[in-house]
Amino acid sequence: MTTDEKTTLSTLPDEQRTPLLKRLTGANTLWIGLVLLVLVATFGAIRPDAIFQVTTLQFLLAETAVLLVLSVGMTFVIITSGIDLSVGSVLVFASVSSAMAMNAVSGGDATNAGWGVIAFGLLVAVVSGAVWGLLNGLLISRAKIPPLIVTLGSFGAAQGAALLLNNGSNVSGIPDKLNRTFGSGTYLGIPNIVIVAAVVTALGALLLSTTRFGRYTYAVGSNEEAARRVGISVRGHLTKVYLLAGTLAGLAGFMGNAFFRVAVVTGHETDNLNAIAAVVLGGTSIFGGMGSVLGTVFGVFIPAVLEKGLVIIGVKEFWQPIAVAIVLVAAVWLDQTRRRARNQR
Amino acid sequence: MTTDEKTTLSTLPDEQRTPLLKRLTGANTLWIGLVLLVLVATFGAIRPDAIFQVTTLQFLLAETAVLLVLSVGMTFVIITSGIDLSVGSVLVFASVSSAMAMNAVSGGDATNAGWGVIAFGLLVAVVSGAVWGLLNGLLISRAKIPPLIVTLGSFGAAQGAALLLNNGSNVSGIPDKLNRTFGSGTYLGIPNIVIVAAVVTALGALLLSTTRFGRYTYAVGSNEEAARRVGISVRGHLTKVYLLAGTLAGLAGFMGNAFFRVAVVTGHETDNLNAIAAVVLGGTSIFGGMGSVLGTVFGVFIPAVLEKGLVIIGVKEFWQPIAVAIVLVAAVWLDQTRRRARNQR
Amino acid sequence: MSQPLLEARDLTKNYGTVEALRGASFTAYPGEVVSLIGDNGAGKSTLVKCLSGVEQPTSGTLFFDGEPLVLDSPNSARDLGIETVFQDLAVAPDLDPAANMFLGREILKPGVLGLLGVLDKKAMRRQAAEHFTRFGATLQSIDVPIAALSGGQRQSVAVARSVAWASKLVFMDEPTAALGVVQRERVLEVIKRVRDEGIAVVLISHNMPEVLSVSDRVEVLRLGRRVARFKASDTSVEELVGAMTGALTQEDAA
Amino acid sequence: MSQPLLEARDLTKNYGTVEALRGASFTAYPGEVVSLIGDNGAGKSTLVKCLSGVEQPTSGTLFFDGEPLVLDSPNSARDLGIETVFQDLAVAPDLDPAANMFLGREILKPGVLGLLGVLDKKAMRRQAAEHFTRFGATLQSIDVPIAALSGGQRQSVAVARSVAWASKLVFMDEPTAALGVVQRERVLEVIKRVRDEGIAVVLISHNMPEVLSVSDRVEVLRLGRRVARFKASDTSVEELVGAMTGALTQEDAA
Amino acid sequence: QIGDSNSGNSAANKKLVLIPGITAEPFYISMQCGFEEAAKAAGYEFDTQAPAKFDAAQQTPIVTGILASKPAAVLIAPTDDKAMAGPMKQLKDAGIKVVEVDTKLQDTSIGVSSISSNNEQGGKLAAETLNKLAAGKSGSVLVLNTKAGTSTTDARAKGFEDAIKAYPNLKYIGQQYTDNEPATAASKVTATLAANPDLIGVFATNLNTGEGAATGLRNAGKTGTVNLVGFDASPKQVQDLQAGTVQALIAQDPGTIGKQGVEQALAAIDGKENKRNIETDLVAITKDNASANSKYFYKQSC
Ligand SMILES: Nc1ncnc2c1ncn2[C@@H]1O[C@H](COP(=O)(O)OP(=O)(O)OP(=O)(O)O)[C@@H](O)[C@H]1O
Ligand SMILES: Nc1ncnc2c1ncn2[C@@H]1O[C@H](COP(=O)(O)OP(=O)(O)OP(=O)(O)O)[C@@H](O)[C@H]1O
Ligand SMILES: [Mg+2]
Ligand SMILES: [Mg+2]
Repeated sequence: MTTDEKTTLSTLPDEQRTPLLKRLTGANTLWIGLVLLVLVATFGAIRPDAIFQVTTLQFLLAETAVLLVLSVGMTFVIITSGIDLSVGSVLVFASVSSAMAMNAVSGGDATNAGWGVIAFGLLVAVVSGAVWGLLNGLLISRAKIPPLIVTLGSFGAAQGAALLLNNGSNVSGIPDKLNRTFGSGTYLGIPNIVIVAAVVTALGALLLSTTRFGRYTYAVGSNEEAARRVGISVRGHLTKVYLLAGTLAGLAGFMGNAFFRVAVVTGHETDNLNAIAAVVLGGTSIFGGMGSVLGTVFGVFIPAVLEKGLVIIGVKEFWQPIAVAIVLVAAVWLDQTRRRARNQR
Repeated sequence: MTTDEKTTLSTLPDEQRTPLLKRLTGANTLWIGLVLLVLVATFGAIRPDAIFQVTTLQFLLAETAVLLVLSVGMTFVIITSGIDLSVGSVLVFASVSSAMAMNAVSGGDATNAGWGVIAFGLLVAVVSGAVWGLLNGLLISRAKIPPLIVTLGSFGAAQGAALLLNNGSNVSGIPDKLNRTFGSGTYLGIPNIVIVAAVVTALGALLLSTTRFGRYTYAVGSNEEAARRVGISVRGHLTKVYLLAGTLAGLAGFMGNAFFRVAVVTGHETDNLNAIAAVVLGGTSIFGGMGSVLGTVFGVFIPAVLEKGLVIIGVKEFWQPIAVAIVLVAAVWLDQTRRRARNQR
Repeated sequence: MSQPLLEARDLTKNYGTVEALRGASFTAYPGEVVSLIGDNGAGKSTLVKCLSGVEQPTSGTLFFDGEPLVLDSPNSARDLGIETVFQDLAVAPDLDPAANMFLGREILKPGVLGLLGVLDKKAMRRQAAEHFTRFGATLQSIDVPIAALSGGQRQSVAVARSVAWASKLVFMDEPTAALGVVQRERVLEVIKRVRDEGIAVVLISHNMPEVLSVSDRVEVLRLGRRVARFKASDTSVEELVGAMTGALTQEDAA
Repeated sequence: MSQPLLEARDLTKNYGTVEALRGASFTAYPGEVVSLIGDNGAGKSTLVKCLSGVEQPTSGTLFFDGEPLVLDSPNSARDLGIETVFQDLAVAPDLDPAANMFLGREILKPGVLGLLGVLDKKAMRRQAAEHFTRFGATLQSIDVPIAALSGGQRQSVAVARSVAWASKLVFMDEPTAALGVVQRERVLEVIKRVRDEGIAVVLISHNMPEVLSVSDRVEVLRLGRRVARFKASDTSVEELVGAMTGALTQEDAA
Repeated sequence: QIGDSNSGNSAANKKLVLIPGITAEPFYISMQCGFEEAAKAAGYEFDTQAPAKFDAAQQTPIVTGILASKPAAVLIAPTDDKAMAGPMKQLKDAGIKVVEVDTKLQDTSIGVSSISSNNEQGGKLAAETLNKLAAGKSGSVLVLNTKAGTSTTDARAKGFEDAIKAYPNLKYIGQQYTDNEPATAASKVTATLAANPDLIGVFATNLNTGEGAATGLRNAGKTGTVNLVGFDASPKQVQDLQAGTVQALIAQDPGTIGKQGVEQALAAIDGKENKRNIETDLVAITKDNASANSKYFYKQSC
């Protein structure tokens, strides 16, 4: 779809292959990336002093890191033509259980705990996320229950479980060390939490686009029956994909603890829709089989930039959701129209 | 799929056709209906005094009426393989604009207004719902933007617009007459609001299963390209389906006003997921092409009965979402397994 | 010959960088069976899609009964009396065969119910059954969704549908590819009968004996261009294969 | 004859109330081409699905190399060296031809990258191109998703795939239905070559001359039951058609 | 640390920003009215930016966004007493004066002043009021709460729970969460009525739960029989009180909170001394004392 020359298979020289860079930044995400640029430029033109500040960028990135990690997992899920509504609740569960675990091993209050306790907390967060992901995956792939129902179920169940854990209260006592280094520390001006999110995203992008795991993800979403018939273990693969999404939600919960210094039991109810919107905005089809992590990155940042920009330029609050809605729809419209034009030229 | 005899087309006598009743209550919704019965029986066994009260049933029905109306529209949308995330916000918008319109024509307070004002309020609610539905439909069918994005956009926009209308406050001044008759009145013991919801549901079921409109709905969801090629105006039909969903959301907003005696500007954020869950629980595929309104009715009542029953039998608060999740997943699992067994027998 | 019923001149169709048609022309006269043949990927299906309003050609002109024509949707083709059996069949897999047969042409109940759009399912099922029988298609159950039919059964439904509604022209893109011996004979018979009713039939097929036996004329497409035209009675399998593979070209065909 | 490679006895398969197979038997010997023929809806594709692990028969027994066998997934068939071209092709429409060709058999990069599961896309593309050429399939661009290919091109990919991986037995469910004249010849040649390598080929086709020209034996299915078996050299088109339509039955065939 | 490159110079502009805990709540709208009036009077520009949910993750980007536009002072109702400390500290470090309104952080070093009414006290007041309304009759009482983990409403519920124990005739049967949906509130009330026919009192911890509870009781024909105590005093709630749908309201004084917030902010900007903690009034309004307490009624719009 992106080559410029016509070739017959039999005479195809390897050199005519589209170069990696072109494929990565490929035309499928070009337009949505441009929308992001235009947004930044527009806000920048209105309030250059406030927008083009290092700190504004730092905050924007740091505040978006958690959603980005969730959305990377969601990209895989949606490419398999599935959906995961549970990510927000799983995040909350992981965050609460990790905070409680850290407190428990520090005798009730982990505020002054060291790296050992922190590592243990990370482990607990990731494992509890993984367990929910595995549960989702098994119910979807083995019991063949539609992903929407399974993850809507675990959405409620994980939230209920998180509330049960600490009887409905937020958990404090997050190690100061964790917050100072990982939560609000920076490296060369880049918040550490953003570095983690960027590494996760890059690994996710590579996993999806260069490995067998990624290839199977596309295949399962494109035609599950075909994948099964060629001998791909569709069940196993789906389980792994939901496991991945759950694990990343667990990691995101830990990141949230580090950033906020508290495990919050409320909130995150709309994380699922936000992540799904980011993925779809990034050009991934809800019907599976195609999509990219790079697109998701743009899809995460467009609403984030928009919301921040609207606050900065002082748009009246009730107008903000309306403005976001208009830009969302317009961005996808532009993207779709350009793609169609390219294919029909 | 549901006939008992093997027939060759050429020799098919009309009498061998599956009877209407069998098709309506057909095997596809049988199991999920049974789940509902089992639920009622279980709760009834635990607290017969509280469950088998006329009033308990009345309340249950009345409180579920609004969601039922939303879900009927959602059934059509999902059968076209679309999705409508905006129904809750559209409901709020319609409810606010209708209440404000009634107040406006009654000189600021419609509490003592008569039938004329009430009829006007109904009109405003339905029309404002229809306008949002039309907007959704046009963006989806003409501009070819994925339904998820369009309706996520109007989800935000309708909410923002509702907040703008009355500066973020609930609107009071709902006519007493409206509340007394329609909101809390009964006819032969059945709440009037339930009668309206039942009529809407019955009409929806007939529209879907017996008319050309319903047939096109299935066709578009089953294979949009095929529908287009046989000359069905897919764009027009999709527009109508979202228009229908919007209109019903508008009606639901009016019902809410009558029931609560106030137009609430917050809340209804999870109506979309609740309606989608009801539709999917009722056996409609999220990928379109099949489903039924009867299934949706069961899908609406299973969680409703469950939530009410859990409160009545006194299950501890945080366990409730977990119990709901388990029953949801188990119900669909049972349904799927039975269907597969039937097909493979 | 008389005036062409449908004529296409110099159609091109690009999909991104792929050129599916590169200046293809095509002519169909009323009351004839014209076969459109060509190698895999020659552009036959793309041409049919352009001529039935499903795709818009990138450039080129169409004439119908001598008048210039723009086919901007399948509906415009349908209104002209053109029906098509697509190679991918384009059926609604979740609907049953009768529903597919009558899709877009539903029979409504008489009277008020009909005005309300209520379907007469019984009548449709009965009529569909009659049609299918004509094509030798036997189904074990008529209530199953079309996705559960065998490949040949599905194709019979699509062919029956197109023949039932066409009044001027039928495109048939490999209508017999999945059919059994009996069903294939029936379809070829029906093609001839339809032709005798004055309707033009455009047949696409890779089966050369079949092409020669049923058609009046043959047009050959190669690499998105018309490269040869034959009278069926004057040609042979060898000549057709030569034209398709490029071993033989007619100067004046394009 | 030698011991059968694959034998099925009295398979039944019900879909709800539809009986697709009603006690079908089937035998394939190593190194032979056996054609499986029958009317539309006779149950050929269903039988192939049961024999390649895609569907589980409702009842009946299978033997492979004389041993009883349960095929509970396509994977078990694959592990036995069985490959299949399905009638509906079963490709992943969003993946390109090379990716489809190597699906489930990906080539990994050498060294550490390979251990991490990194694909060697270049190698796969090159090898796929070679395979396609063998079948005379020419694609304008190899980068397009398979959904954008013509019907024949898609079929060539599916056939190339099955032949590349089979080591014991290939099922081909109407592999030539959408192919052009040239491509069809190539596939028939390949079938013969594969047979000569000792691999059994099961061919399903509605084209009787093709069946007679390429196969060693023919088995006939009718209404879900085997009704006749022939040596290809001893039979004729008329006899085969008679068996398919029920005009002729062999007592001992079931 | 994030934000380190932020220059600490105080902004020279004359702008005040209010960040409520959630958008579209009469309580915060009334606070906004007091805030705007006072800011206008002082010749300051003003802006209000609220999160869509009472949620730290949604309030944080707003705080840091406001940070970029550098107003002179920010009045904020932190949605979490810990999680909001980080972002609010950024405000302080950038030289922006921070005044806590309605809720406050555990960390008292960030805000220059905290103006709030004690929510736990409000719950206690509700319990007392309910006891008075019950007038010695005995029966079950229910708390309808919004969402688990919402600091303000949880404090109200806790205050109620602690205080209700003092009245042996009132049997506390626990709280039910409603997700802030009136429909859920209505359903939980009718369900509770079915299970506990002796229900005599309901405490609804905020506006939406109150609306739902009123609907549920009305449908059950229990309006007035079951005493409903609501929280806050929006015009609709006052109307319901007068109509007898609701028997009592626990009202705060948001307008005054907003006004005093501006006063404290201005004091801090001008380098004057701040009052660190200001507690505003809480009153229980019943039909009988309504007219006397009309100054506590909330405003719909300014
Ligand atoms: N949607 C599309 N996107 C990109 N390329 C396409 C698309 N549709 C068709 N093509 C290309 O156009 C060419 C012509 O395809 P077409 O389907 O018209 O061939 P055909 O003559 O019908 O072949 P066959 O005999 O195999 O059916 C092929 O090379 C095909 O890959
Ligand atoms: N999933 C299914 N559900 C219900 N019926 C089915 C299903 N699959 C096949 N059938 C029925 O089983 C019978 C045999 O189908 P099958 O596809 O095996 O036929 P076939 O011999 O391959 O025919 P063809 O030559 O047309 O490909 C048909 O009547 C078909 O309708
Ligand atoms: Mg074709
Ligand atoms: Mg078949």
